[in-house]
Amino acid sequence: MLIFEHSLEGRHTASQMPTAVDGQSAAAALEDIPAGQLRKSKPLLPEVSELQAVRHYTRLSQRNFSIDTEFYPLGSCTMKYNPRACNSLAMLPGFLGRHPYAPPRFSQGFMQILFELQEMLKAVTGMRGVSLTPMAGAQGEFAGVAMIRAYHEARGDNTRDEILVPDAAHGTNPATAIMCGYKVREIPTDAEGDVDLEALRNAVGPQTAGIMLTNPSTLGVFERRIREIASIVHQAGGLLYYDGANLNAILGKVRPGDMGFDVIHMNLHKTFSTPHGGGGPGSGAVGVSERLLPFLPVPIVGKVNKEDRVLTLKDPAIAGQAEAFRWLDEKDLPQSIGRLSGFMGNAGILLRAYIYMRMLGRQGMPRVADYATLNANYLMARLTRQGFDAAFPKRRATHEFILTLKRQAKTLGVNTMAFAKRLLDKGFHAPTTYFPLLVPECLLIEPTETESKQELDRFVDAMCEVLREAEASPELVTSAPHSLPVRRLDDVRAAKDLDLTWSAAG
Amino acid sequence: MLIFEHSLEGRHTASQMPTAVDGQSAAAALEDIPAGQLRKSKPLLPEVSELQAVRHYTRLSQRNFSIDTEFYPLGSCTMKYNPRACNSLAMLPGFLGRHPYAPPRFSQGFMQILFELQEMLKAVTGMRGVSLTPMAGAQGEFAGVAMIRAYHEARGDNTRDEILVPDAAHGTNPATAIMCGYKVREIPTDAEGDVDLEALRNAVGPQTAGIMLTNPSTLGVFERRIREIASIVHQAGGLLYYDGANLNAILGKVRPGDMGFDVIHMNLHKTFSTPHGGGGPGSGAVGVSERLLPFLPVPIVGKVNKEDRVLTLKDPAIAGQAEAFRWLDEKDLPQSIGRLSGFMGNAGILLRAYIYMRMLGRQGMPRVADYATLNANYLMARLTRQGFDAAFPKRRATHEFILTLKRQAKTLGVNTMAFAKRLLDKGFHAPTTYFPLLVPECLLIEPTETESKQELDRFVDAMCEVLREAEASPELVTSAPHSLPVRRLDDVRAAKDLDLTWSAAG
Amino acid sequence: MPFIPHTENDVQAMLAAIGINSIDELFDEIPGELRIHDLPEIPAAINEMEITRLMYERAARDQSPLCFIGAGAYEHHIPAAVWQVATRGEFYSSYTPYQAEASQGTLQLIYEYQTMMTGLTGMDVSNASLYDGASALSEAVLMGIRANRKSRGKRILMPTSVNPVYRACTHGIVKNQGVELIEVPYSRDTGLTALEALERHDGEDIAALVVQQPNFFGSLEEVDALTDWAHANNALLIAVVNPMALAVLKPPGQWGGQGADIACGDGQPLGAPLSSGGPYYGFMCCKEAHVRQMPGRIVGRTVDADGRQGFVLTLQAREQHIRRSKATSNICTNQGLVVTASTIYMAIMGPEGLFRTAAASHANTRTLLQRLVSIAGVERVFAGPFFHEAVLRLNRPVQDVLAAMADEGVLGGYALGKDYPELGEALLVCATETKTEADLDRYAAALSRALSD
Amino acid sequence: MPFIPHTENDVQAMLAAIGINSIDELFDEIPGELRIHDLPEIPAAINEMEITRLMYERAARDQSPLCFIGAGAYEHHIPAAVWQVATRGEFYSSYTPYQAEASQGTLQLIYEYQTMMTGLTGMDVSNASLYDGASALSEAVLMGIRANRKSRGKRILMPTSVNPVYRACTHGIVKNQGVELIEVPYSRDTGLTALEALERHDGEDIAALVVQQPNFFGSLEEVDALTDWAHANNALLIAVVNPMALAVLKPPGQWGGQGADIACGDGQPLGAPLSSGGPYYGFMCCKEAHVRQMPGRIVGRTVDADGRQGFVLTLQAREQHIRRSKATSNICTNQGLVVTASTIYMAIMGPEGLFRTAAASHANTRTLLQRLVSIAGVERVFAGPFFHEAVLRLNRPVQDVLAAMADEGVLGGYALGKDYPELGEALLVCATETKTEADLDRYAAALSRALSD
Ligand SMILES: Cc1ncc(COP(=O)(O)O)c(C=O)c1O
Ligand SMILES: Cc1ncc(COP(=O)(O)O)c(C=O)c1O
Repeated sequence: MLIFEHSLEGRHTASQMPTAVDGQSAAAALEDIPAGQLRKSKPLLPEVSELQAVRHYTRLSQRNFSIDTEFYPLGSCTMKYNPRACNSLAMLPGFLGRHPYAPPRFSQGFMQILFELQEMLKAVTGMRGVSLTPMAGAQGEFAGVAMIRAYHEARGDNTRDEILVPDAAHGTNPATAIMCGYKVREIPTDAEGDVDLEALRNAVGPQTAGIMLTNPSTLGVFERRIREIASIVHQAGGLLYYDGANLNAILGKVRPGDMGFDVIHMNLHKTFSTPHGGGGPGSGAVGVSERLLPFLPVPIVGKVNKEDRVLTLKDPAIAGQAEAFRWLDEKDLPQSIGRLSGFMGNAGILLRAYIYMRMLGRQGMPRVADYATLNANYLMARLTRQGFDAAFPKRRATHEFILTLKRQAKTLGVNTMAFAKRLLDKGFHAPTTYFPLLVPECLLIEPTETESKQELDRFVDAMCEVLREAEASPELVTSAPHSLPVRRLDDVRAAKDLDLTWSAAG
Repeated sequence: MLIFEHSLEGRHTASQMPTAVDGQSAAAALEDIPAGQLRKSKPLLPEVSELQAVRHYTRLSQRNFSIDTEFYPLGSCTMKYNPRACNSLAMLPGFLGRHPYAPPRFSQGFMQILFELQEMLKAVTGMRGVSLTPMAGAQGEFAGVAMIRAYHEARGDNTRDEILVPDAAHGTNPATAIMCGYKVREIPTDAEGDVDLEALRNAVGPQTAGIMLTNPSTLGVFERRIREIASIVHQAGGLLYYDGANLNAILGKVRPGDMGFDVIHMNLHKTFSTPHGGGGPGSGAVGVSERLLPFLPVPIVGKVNKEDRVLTLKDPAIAGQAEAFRWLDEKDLPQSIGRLSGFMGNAGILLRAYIYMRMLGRQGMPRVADYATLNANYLMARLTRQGFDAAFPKRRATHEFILTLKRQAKTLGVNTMAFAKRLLDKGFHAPTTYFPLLVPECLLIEPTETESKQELDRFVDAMCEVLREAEASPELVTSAPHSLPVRRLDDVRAAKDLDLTWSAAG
Repeated sequence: MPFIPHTENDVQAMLAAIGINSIDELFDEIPGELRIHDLPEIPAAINEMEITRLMYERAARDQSPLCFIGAGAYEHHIPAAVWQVATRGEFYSSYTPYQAEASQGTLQLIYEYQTMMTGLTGMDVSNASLYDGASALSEAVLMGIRANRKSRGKRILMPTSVNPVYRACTHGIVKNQGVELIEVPYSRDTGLTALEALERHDGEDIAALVVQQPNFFGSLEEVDALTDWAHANNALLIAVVNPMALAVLKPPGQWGGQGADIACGDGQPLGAPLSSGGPYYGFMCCKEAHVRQMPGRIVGRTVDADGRQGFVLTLQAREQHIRRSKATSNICTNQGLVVTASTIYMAIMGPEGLFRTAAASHANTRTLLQRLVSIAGVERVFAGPFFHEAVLRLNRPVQDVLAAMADEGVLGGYALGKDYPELGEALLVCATETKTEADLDRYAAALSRALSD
Repeated sequence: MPFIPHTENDVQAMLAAIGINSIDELFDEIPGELRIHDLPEIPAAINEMEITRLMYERAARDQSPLCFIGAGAYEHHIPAAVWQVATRGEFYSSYTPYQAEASQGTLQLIYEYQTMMTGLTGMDVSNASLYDGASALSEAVLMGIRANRKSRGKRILMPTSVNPVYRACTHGIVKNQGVELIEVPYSRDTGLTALEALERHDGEDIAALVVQQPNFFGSLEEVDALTDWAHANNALLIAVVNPMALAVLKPPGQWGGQGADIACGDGQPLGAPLSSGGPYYGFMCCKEAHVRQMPGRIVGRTVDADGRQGFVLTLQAREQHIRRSKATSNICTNQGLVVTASTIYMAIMGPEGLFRTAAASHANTRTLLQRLVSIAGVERVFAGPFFHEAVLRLNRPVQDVLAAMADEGVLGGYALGKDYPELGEALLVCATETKTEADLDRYAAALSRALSD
């Protein structure tokens, strides 16, 4: 049932009605607003009791797979455990109640957290400056490419109108380049999963604004010739953009800044375990090298001394200073690409990332990469031994790896989609399917470091079971799922007979 | 899977390990304790990660029916909506962190709440004094009967050794009388569900310490001749005990104090909507008439003036006094039956009841009784019209009522148990079954005021469906449930082959 | 090892299965000279007990002043049930619902959300959220340019009565695509977008006109006239609205003769705590005809193999993961969890709850204004109708006054001087339904003292 | 109408179905003279927003002093996950699991809990909880009398080193059944139950001996000798234990030659917040032979119709709802939700977490004691081993010292004067793992100042 089907004209939750104004005088409260400005009929919203709402949404929630209930090896998404303390501490009343425009005297506790977060993110990425304001990976990408553009423009270098993007790149990369007013040129991948250097050399030129790379790439392998790529692009006058979605794989092992990247975004909702929340919110904090510092989006938290001079961590004086934090804005960074949000981004998500990072600490960061990588390689080893085909069998897996079911699709008529749906029946969320596009019938599998060997072994068992089923009774697999609240849903009909809102008429 | 089956030697959740002492020095931390006092091997506790624990218990939770997910018309249990605000506000850090022995200067906020709760409970029950310390209904009963005993003893009236209990009474009533050292004499019920007055008259005498009554009774009817009962028992020198489990039915309509009861317990976890929590905790606050005041269990919150004189609400001076609250203990009430718990009872539950009562307010209290009673009578009317037999068809239902499936059990071979299990398949928690014992094959149905007519109608539909199934294919019903995580469980085997703890051996 | 469940035995068995001797070997494809072996700047790990105490201290340090600032973020009561249900693990820790059959909870909820938002805005369709109100406006501008078949240019009329941060943010985002934002001034008397100023653009090629209602000053724009002007000039009308206000104000779908074409705004007032500015969410609704130009996720109802109702992400051919460089936007992750909370909020509050909340907020602000204008040195800046927020002018420097009030624990409002210097010592004030009589008194007393010092 | 979902139409339709005209008619069986029509003493309803503000104010009024009181309730860190999972609606708002098939979540959890408690105590079986530690002891005493076939009397030996409130509570509960609690004094040197005193009862008919470990002073009783004495004298041994202490101390099941017969105590240290004294829970474990004498719910594992594992309430023939006046106890509702939280707590902490928590608490208390005894006028009262709590004697009135420390926001401990006047100015002090070095310093400094004033 839909919540609207529980609705009944005239019902409301009395304990939630505000005090000042009762039913009658609500109209009186609006008497100074001209009738022509007022709403004539009440909006279509459900009229239910609080119990009905709680019951409805509690039951709905049970129709979701989630990390808290299932193994969720969705490649490129880093579905690791979201520590519950991150949630409860970020939701302390003091944090929730703070207005974004509260003056600094009521904000030092909050701002100190953001400042420390900025510093920690600089340290793990090897960048010189960080802005926390982008609200998801894609907005971080936008900020990054916009900074590249601002950089070229600031130098009067106005001919550069092209961003290079490997064919394996995530869809947000080309889409971002377009949003920033660039053209996109795709660079092919070689047989081992690395960028085709020959092709890259041919592609760069005075029109090259930059390149967007993910490393490890979305193919689940580390781009080994990254320094060469960097020098090719830099020599052509372009800048290097790092898509940080896969940072989990290299945390504490190697830093984008050291690889030669000029600008990066991080997906705090992946690497730093803020929740995905059924689609968001995330945070796409950006980091930059020295030359892009002036262009960072605002606001940023700065540490200032008594004379309001902004201090940096490198500043020898900083230790002795009474701590005070304030927002750095367009006045402090006149070349900034500006603001990306109404206030300062997804503050509550930043708190969660901070809490998580403090609990990881210096020792915990590289362990994330260690065990994420161990889990992926273990799964790859076991699954290939069980008869699955790895897309890049000669490579190390990073924190994720790709299987291709091309063979099975051909011989058994069971494609990746069917395979994925059948895994749901076994109580496992499916890996990412059909991405990256260049590997046919692929499953991108990312177990994350927070899953145990025992869980991985159960997953291997389930994969093998599905494979055996695909061999013995393929229709069982192609008609999956069978044990979920609904069976296979008709996507085509959804897109054809658009039904995007409920109405009483039906 | 059991949590122990996820366990692995040597695993632990690092972020939860305390600071001061690491693995090695933990042993050192204990060096002053003689070896003979120390544990030799580690206890059998699961060794899992935080994610494993969260996932395991989140999934387990989904295997429960609950108010938040299903209609739960469990008679005598008042399964009404537990407002979520009661939970979050009772769990504010300030309340959770308060040590029970925190001195009054750090306790005035908390104690004011308890004091106001005492006063509100006095008002709704018509009693003269209240103690909040009993931790559930049964402990309230104990406190009540112990006060009856203390009262007789204080008067030197030592021959009274018998408590009267109607045959319809809840099991805790006779069990409590025994715990208080009394004998139990059962009083029969007449055909209309009232206490058999003739039998009562014959039963009372100088041996009568008191009578325990529930009104409305557990038969779902109001005991109409309560004043007569009161005078019979009082004239015999006995006192009247009120089992407040059914207070929901009469809130703001009639008060136990006015009916002539000397002592009552309330189930705050029923009437005042503190959660049942899968079995508890509850609160069985007790109220007493003037003559039992000296015997109330301690501690109680008192309001005192500057000279530490305890004020009562009736005290004309109270309004002008600077408020101060302190615990009244054995010193203040030297005849008290004493303490029932280590501290002061289920404080956190009392906070929830207070919050709920404040949101109901003066106007909301009688509405609870109004709509609880309306819902029960509506269900009774609809179900009897659909062919079900009410146990007391000529009586008004109170907040609950009884159906008997005696006829169906005989003609169809489908007993109440089977009927109840089949209702689970339809997504409804079953009503109370086989209680009270004197009505054969009974269902005690209590919808509560927080359920909508629409939900009740769906329940009627489900009841009728099961009835039709019982007629058409009784084995479908007798073998229910079919759609739950387990099918019918073998109780007999459970009691015979006791398996009360898990062990690795299996 | 925080959050890592492996025992030493596990690690050994796993290394053996992979055929290596140490975890470090797994990183042997990384050029050695790039490897790092320590992160000296990162503090040592602290445990949950320690971070808990630290966060309590930091949160407490910022106190809880009594807040009369609005300016785009509004303090409303949020029923306790909202976030308790929204943060259930199944909502909190799931991903974007790509696997529809395993995500019916989130998908059905979004479908319900879409219905509610179209109910509030009077529009045909809604997406499943964008980042926030400001970035939603930039997306609306880009969408308006795509959707307006009659306009060939990229010129947008942007009144200065629109939230200045929204304007700045939109500028920053759309300028790279050569979009031109043309300012339309407001009337100094009424605070409203001046129709005369608009008429200067009669007949020009304008892709869209943006109208914020209530506008940044809290004043109520003449939305019917503005909408009709836009349509008469072949421009689309982009409405920026406070969704709480829509419980009482005429919805964009009914503005003028044909209604707005796109409505967007910030969903914060509907169940998101102030939370220092986020996470909130941007909402976007439009006419059905434009749905294929809309950015963001959209959920549709369909049927499963047995004909049972079910929900899926639909019209994905608009999105980056399918269309890549030809997508309507680069957005991927949105603000799902806040939408979840917001949907539960709307379900619990219902039309009556929103109506009364909006009405009570308005009444409180009006009452406050009445008290304040009786203080010497305080006057209202704009005549005319407003909704739950308004501009005052003081006879002393606003920053000094605010600082003095802050000493008493009162945040007196938002200083307009930075963005609207022409208004003098102007202060934007808002009192939502959370404010009691005593709170309003406290404000008035603090302001009196600050002005008479 | 708070929490009532009926519309006026609903009410009319329902009245019609019943065949009456007004709700009031439903109460026509209540004698008219008993009816009331108002509750003038009850304040008018306030809404959730108002009660929220009120509760925040009340909670804030009680501040958050730094607490070194133990005395039966101990402040330990509780992982955030514990109560977030325990308060999920499915656990929070379900009843006692009578309908087993619809309650497998709670039932399996209790089965796991029973296993954990037997693991900690070294006993064979556990029930599903009683109210709290004090009332659990009274039930243990009654059970001991039932279970001891060799004793015909109702005499219980109760050392005075047992928590005085537990003793008082037990007395109040069991005296009505004619049970006699005989005091056994403690040694003034060691704080331990004096074996000599016990030997005075050699050969008497004693149903059970109670032993608390650590005892109320924090001192470690000679449990092996006491247990063997009890068994030699045909008495059962009832252990009262702090379950957190059992992570490091010898479990009751291993005391003496045969182990304790019943072990009970308060589960609070395992995941329940201090919360002004409740809700906590009482636990009770015993030897298998006594299981049918145990009060409270018990969960057993069984199979369903298909042979699959499942869980049910079992041995219900002990309980009041079946056996009525012949039940082992009148208990019905127990402390289920706290048990739920506690089970999750134990699962997250595991044996290592409990061990380190216990060890850290002990180390902190020892460190604190070392600092304090170096202050003039402070000395330890008892020699000998203790666990995480100990008694100090001051050279000034304890109440004055505590008041002075409270002025600095430090709760210095529990004053023993009321219960143990013979000990002079004695103070019971505890520093759990929640205390930092700085906290211990703060205590020491506050005490110094209080004593030197
Ligand atoms: C490789 C890659 N890049 C970028 C993104 C975009 O991040 P977001 O979804 O936070 O916008 C994703 C997320 O799915 C990704 O996997
Ligand atoms: C009529 C009646 N009396 C007493 C009780 C005992 O209350 P509690 O379970 O809180 O001990 C109950 C609860 O089931 C009851 O229904």
